[in-house]
Amino acid sequence: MFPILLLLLPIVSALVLLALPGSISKRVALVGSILSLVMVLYALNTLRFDAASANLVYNQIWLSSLGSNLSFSIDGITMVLLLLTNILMPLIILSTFNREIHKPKAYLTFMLFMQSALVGVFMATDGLVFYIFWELALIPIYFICLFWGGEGRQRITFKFFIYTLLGSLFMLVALIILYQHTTNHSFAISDLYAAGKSMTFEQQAWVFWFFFLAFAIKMPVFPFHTWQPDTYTNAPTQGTMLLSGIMLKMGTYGLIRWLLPMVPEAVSAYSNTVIILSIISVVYASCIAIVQTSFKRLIAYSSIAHVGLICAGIFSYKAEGIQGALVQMFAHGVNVVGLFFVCDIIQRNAGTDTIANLGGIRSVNQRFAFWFLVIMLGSVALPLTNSFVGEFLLLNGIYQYNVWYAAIGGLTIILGAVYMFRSYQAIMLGTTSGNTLMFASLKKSETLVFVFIVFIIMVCGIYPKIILDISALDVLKMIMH
Amino acid sequence: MQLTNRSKQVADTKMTWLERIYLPGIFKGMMITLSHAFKKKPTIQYPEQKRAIAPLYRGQHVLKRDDNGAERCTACGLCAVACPAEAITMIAAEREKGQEKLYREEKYASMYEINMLRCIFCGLCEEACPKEAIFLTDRIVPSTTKRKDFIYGKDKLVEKMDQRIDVSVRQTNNLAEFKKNQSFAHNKL
Amino acid sequence: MEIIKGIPLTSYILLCSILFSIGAIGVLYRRNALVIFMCIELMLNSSNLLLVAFSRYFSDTNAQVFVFFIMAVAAAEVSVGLAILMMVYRNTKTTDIDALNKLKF
Amino acid sequence: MMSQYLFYFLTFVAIFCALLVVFSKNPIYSALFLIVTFFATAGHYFLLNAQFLAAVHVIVYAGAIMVLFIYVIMMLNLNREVEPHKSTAIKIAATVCGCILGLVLVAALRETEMSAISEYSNPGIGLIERLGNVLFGAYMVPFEISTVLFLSAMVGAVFLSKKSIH
Amino acid sequence: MLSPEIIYKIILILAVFTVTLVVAMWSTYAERKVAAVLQDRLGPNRAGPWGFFQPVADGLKMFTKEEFIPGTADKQLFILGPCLAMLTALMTGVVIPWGGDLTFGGHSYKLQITDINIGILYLLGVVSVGVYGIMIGGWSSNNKYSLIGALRASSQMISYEIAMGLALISLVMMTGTLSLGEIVHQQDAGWANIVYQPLGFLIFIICAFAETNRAPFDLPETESELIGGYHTEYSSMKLGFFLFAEYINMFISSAIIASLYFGGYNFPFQHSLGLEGNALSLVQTFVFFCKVFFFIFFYMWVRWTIPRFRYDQLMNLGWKTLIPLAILNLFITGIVIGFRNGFFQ
Amino acid sequence: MNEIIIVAGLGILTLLAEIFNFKKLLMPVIIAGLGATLLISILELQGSISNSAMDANVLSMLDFDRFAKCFVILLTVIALFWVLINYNYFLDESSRADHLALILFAMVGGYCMVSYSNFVMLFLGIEILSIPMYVLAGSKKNSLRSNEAALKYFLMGSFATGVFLFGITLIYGTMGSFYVYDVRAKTTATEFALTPMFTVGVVMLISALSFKVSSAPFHFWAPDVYSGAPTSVTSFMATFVKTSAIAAFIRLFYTALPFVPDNFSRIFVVLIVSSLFIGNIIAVFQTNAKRLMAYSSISHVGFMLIAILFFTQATGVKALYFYAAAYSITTLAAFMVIKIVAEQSEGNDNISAFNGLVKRNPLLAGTLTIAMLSMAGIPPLSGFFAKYNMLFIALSQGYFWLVILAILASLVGVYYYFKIVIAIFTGVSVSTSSIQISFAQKIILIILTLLIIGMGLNGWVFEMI
Repeated sequence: MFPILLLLLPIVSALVLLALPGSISKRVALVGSILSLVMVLYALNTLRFDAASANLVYNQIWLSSLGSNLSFSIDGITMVLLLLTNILMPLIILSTFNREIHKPKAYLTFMLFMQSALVGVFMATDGLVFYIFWELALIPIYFICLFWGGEGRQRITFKFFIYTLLGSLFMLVALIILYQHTTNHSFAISDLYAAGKSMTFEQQAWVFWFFFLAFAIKMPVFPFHTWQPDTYTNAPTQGTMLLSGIMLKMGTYGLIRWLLPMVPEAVSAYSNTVIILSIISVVYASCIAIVQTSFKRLIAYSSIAHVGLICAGIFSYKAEGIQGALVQMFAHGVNVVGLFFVCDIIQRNAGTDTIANLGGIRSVNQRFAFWFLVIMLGSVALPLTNSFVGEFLLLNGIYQYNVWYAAIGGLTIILGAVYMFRSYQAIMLGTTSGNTLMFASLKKSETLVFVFIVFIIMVCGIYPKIILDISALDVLKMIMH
Repeated sequence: MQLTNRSKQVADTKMTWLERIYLPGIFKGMMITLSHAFKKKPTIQYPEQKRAIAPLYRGQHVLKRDDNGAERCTACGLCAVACPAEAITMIAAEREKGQEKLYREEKYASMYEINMLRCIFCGLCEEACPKEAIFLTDRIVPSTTKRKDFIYGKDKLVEKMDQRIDVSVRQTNNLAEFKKNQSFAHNKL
Repeated sequence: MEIIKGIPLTSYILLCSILFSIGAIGVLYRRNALVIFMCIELMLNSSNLLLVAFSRYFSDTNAQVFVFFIMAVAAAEVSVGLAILMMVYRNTKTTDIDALNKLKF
Repeated sequence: MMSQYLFYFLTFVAIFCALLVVFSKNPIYSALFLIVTFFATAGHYFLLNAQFLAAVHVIVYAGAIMVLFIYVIMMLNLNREVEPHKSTAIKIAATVCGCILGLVLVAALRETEMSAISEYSNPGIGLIERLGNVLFGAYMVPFEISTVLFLSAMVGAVFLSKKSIH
Repeated sequence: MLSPEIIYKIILILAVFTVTLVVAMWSTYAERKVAAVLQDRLGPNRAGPWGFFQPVADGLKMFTKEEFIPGTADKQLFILGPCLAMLTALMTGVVIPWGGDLTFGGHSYKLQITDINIGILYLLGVVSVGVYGIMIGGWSSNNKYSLIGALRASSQMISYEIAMGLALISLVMMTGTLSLGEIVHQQDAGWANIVYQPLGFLIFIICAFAETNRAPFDLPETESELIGGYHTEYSSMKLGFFLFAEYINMFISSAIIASLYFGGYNFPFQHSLGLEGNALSLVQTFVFFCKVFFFIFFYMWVRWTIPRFRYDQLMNLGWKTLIPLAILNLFITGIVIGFRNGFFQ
Repeated sequence: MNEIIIVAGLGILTLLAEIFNFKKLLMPVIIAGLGATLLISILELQGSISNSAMDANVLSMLDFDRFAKCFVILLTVIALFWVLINYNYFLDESSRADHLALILFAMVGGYCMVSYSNFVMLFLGIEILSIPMYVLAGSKKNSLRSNEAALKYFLMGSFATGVFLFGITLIYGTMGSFYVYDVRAKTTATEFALTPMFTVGVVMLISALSFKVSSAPFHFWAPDVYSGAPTSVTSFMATFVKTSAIAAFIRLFYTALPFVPDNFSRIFVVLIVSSLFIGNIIAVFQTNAKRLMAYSSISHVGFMLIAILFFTQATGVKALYFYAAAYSITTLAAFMVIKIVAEQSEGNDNISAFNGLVKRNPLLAGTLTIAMLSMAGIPPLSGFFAKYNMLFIALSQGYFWLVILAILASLVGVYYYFKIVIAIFTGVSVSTSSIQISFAQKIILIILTLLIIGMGLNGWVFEMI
């Protein structure tokens, strides 16, 4: 019931939006996304009190010849991501208010389609359906980047597309291999789990690496990250938000749902490698972030660092690690959207995001400086912000796996603080430059976005249990399994 | 204006089916040709049979002698001038003493040639001749295989005394009268 | 004619193989579209001959009927092929296939 | 005995003329040698007791196909000069390729043992009665369908030769 | 080694060869004579009585004339052309039954060189090859008139071969055999095939005219348009070969027409004459030649009656009239045979 | 058999239309006839009506089994769409009756090729299909490119026919029969051993048929012919002809030589891999849309040939059928757009002609984009499922590295498909005038788009065969 509603609601609102005149399309999209959010909250309520409710599962016979059914279900882990998606969507749509956007109808339609696809990815419990939604999510964002992106967008978006498609094709191979080992020729996730376990180590290894390639590219993890900074920089703000806030989580979610339980032997054999890669990506991205001159690029690299840590935490295969990963996914989603929104405002008002050319915004627009500060603090995992909980749990998980990894991974907090504070300092403090002199005051809708983001940052930081509780049970179940 | 009724009025009507398949027409045509097979053949077997020729038939030339056997031609060249095909050439010479028997006038043609391949037998030479020396006869120029054989010199043209050629048909009074009234270029001099 | 007793089938197979190869060489060697086409006919002909030989040695009529069809098809192909050639010649005034280079990538 | 000599003679003629087809400079010589090759093949058909096919072969190939060829050659007035000089490298390459093909074929088929040769039981298979029965019996469908082939070839040839109206 | 059979065959071949040549030779005489007669003339009458040795004189003239090959001609093919024309012309006579059986010393000999079971196909094959002589001759002369003549000849022959073949197929359907001997033999008992196949005969004879390049289908060699068509450049013996081949073709096609449609050597009431054996055969052969000579005469008769076609008319006649008619004839024949065999009951 | 009779009859009717001058009625009649053919073949498939005249003589030549019936339906659908798409083409063309008749006759060939049970019919089918195609490739008589396409296609096609015949001859020489089930019985018998003659024959057959399906390394003709021929004809070649050829190819192994794919798998693998790579990599450098489609079709053939490795199980045939259907519909849609666009820009069919198409006509742009995405194999479009099935087959046969290569190749493919997509959306068009299309064209475009999207999401095409 819920799954199909969540899938269809954005599409319905997109169709409504297409039918109505362009002047009110932003509002229609906002209403649609809020409706989805309400739906998710309702589903969350259901999950809380009746986890076995039939409403959380949807199963429809589909391609019986291929052994694939349209099956979706919502459990705790999924719920976290659904929540993230549906909370962020209204914010992202809200961030388009007061913006001149070329062909807003098409823009918003693509975003709503994107939302539907993302929700599908998080809910799918059928291999083929998962794959299809996984790819489907790529199309709208590709077009968003292609139409509304910056200079040289053809090449950059194409690189992004090819990268992700390469990964996902390998994932398809992995899925097919798994499928062929199922006893009853089915793509149902439970059957795939069973099949994965029944395979020899070598086969598992192939499947592992194929899956990992897809997820690693999506997240991205070093050395598959080269598409990311360019794309983030080049995409329109909302596109970047979608990419970094939600789409990136497809990779990490995939690790939790589709990789770890699927091929346990291979996971235990290769988790060390993966964690090392993740740690490298943490340190590497942080270091590069420090030397960035563009603020947007800086955020992009910081995102790599954060995701690296999440990945490492997941592969520690500890409840803490995975829980931490989930919380951090949520937190990072919110924070990074906030940061990109900040970046967008700076870019719009100052006409540049080169750190060196900015400065002294605080003296022009104090409110903005405040919102930025809070979000930045959340991003550097200050206690009482959402990230703190996540990073703490992640490091805890990694620590249980290997002390040294945790120690090196912990550097991210310091390095993150370095580049974040430095950039804050350079942008907001100091003397105003020609670019920042005329910094406009925030619009109502912008303030609204900041209020929400900061609210979430604070709530989750102070009372993380609301997130942790959603997934705790399912994570434990997974670990125990 | 229709003078005879031999011409057939052609009607450009659409052909009937029978006409369009042509077979009856072909059959009719075949019958016509076949019927000709049984008609009398108008062929004349030439060397044996000869066709009656017109009285004024213009054949091979002759250079006449007078009754004394002297050549009438005085090599005035009028025939050569008159000849539209330029078939006649001659060389004149003075009559020597003692040649009075041979040549009627003081001047005579020491060489006189007619190229029979060029000659069109129009008879203008005959008309032009003031001395009544050249005549066309009813003889036929025989065929040979060499070109030079067609260039008739005096040996062939001048009549032999023992075989005089009768040109009386050409010397009718009418003709004489006609010639007399002709205004020749030399008469005017 | 008692050919079947004097000549082994292999001889025919070899003869046809050679004829076929000569045809193939011609197709590769020549540039004149007409001659290439003739060499293709030679190739068809070699398989015809081989089929007839097989038919004789197997006492099977089917192969001969097949040859009949091949001939029919060859005739049809020739008519179309020569029409194409004439059309090309009308436009290019040559039958040299190297002259046809409008389509290159 | 006689037929063996005939076989070798015809084989020699066929191969020799086939080579000349390829290597004659003038297309019309190629065509004429091809005709001779066809006649040699027809001779082989006679040796193999396929009289009907032999006659049809002469009528179709020599009588129709090659006439068309020569007709076209004449119409296009293709003389020796028309064929441009081709680089020897390509020629050698083509010859080598073809020879390799021939070698492979010969090598592969040289050892062929016909295990299932039925007895020389049916001398009449090449007769027109037999062929007719088979053609209008078992091969009725292809016979009918080949009319479509002819129709399309006819329409196609006419279509291509027609002057386009513009 | 040489069995009487083979000796007989050799003799027969030589005889047929000689007869063919002789007939062809005197056909040239006949042509002139017939032309003359139809045009109210006398025709040749100098060489021998009624000019009977005119062909000999002509032949001598041909032999003694200057041998000339144009400088731009393709030498080999220039020579090959007339040879091929002559060769194919002479090849046809092999399958024609010239008369009934002869009996010598208990052996029965057929007056037919070979009665192959695909006689008609053989005829078609040879006829279809016959065009090469003209094509090669015309092309190798390197003269545009010759080339046009050759092109005309080939397209004309190809076009009319189809109708001819279709007309023959009707006949073959009716008789059920491809052997000429058999076809002629069948006409012994019943009517001549012309009675059953009038349309087929008409088509066949028209096509035969076209195939032999005789008037009114003599477009390949029209004097007034193409000087001499494919043989413009030819002289002396090679020209003689071309002309000779044409007359041989005429003779052979007359023989074929006579055999296929007019009962061959059979004649009405032949068995009521009281003749037997060799005598009958000889009479039959005589009758056959009479028929043949009639058709040769017919050829000439037509030539001097009907004017030449225009080229488009020729093609229209071939493709738009004769072929559909031949197919119609085929169709009718098929239906009639079907009725006779009870297919429709 | 009914279908063959109807379509051949329609062809003759078309010729008669030229003579008796009822050209106006022609197109509706043809469309109705093809519709009737489709209906009949569907009814036959369901068993509602029996196939006419199926006596032993017919069955030994044409066997309308389920495979054949399904492919006949597919071919008819393709032809129907093709005729609808090119409706205008036939109204403008002066010799449209000839074109239509040739197309219809070619269809007869296609039907023979999917239903043969005797090598004679395979041979005749190929020729009946090829000869009209040779002609149609050259149907722009004054265009040098079209001429060249026709001549190349013809020469190489006849060469392939020669090879094909020699192959059949050699197979006949070892098997003693042209009847495919006889051959099958002999080749599957226990005492059967591969003789050199048979091997050579099979290799020749495979090469010739590879030529007909334009799989590398026998693909040389395809790009030239595709780009030289008129666009309508190219679309027919890329869909109908290709489908028939590939069906004939697999039917050969399905019926006559089932053991060949196992024993000759290396050959097929070479064909597949080279098609995938040559097709995709050369396509990257193309600037002409039709040429690009030609190379893309080569790569798709590479994918389709994968089915041959695994045809013994029903999945192989199913996958091929689905691939052929998806590919054909997608290609038809793509060519329809290419044709309309090229007509609007003075016959320019380079990729640059598509610059900014989205502004000139969003429907065309959308259809072409969907088609390109489908060809690139993006889910959930039908092209994805088609490729998915093929990869699935290859994996189940253990051709692991083949799958990897296929994936790499199709990634390269994504590049050039997206080149067009990028041109459509971000290119700066030379002409800003919008492209007008008729209502009927809109309907067809929408139907095709829906088919491309919907075919994969619904299993019935896959399950049909």
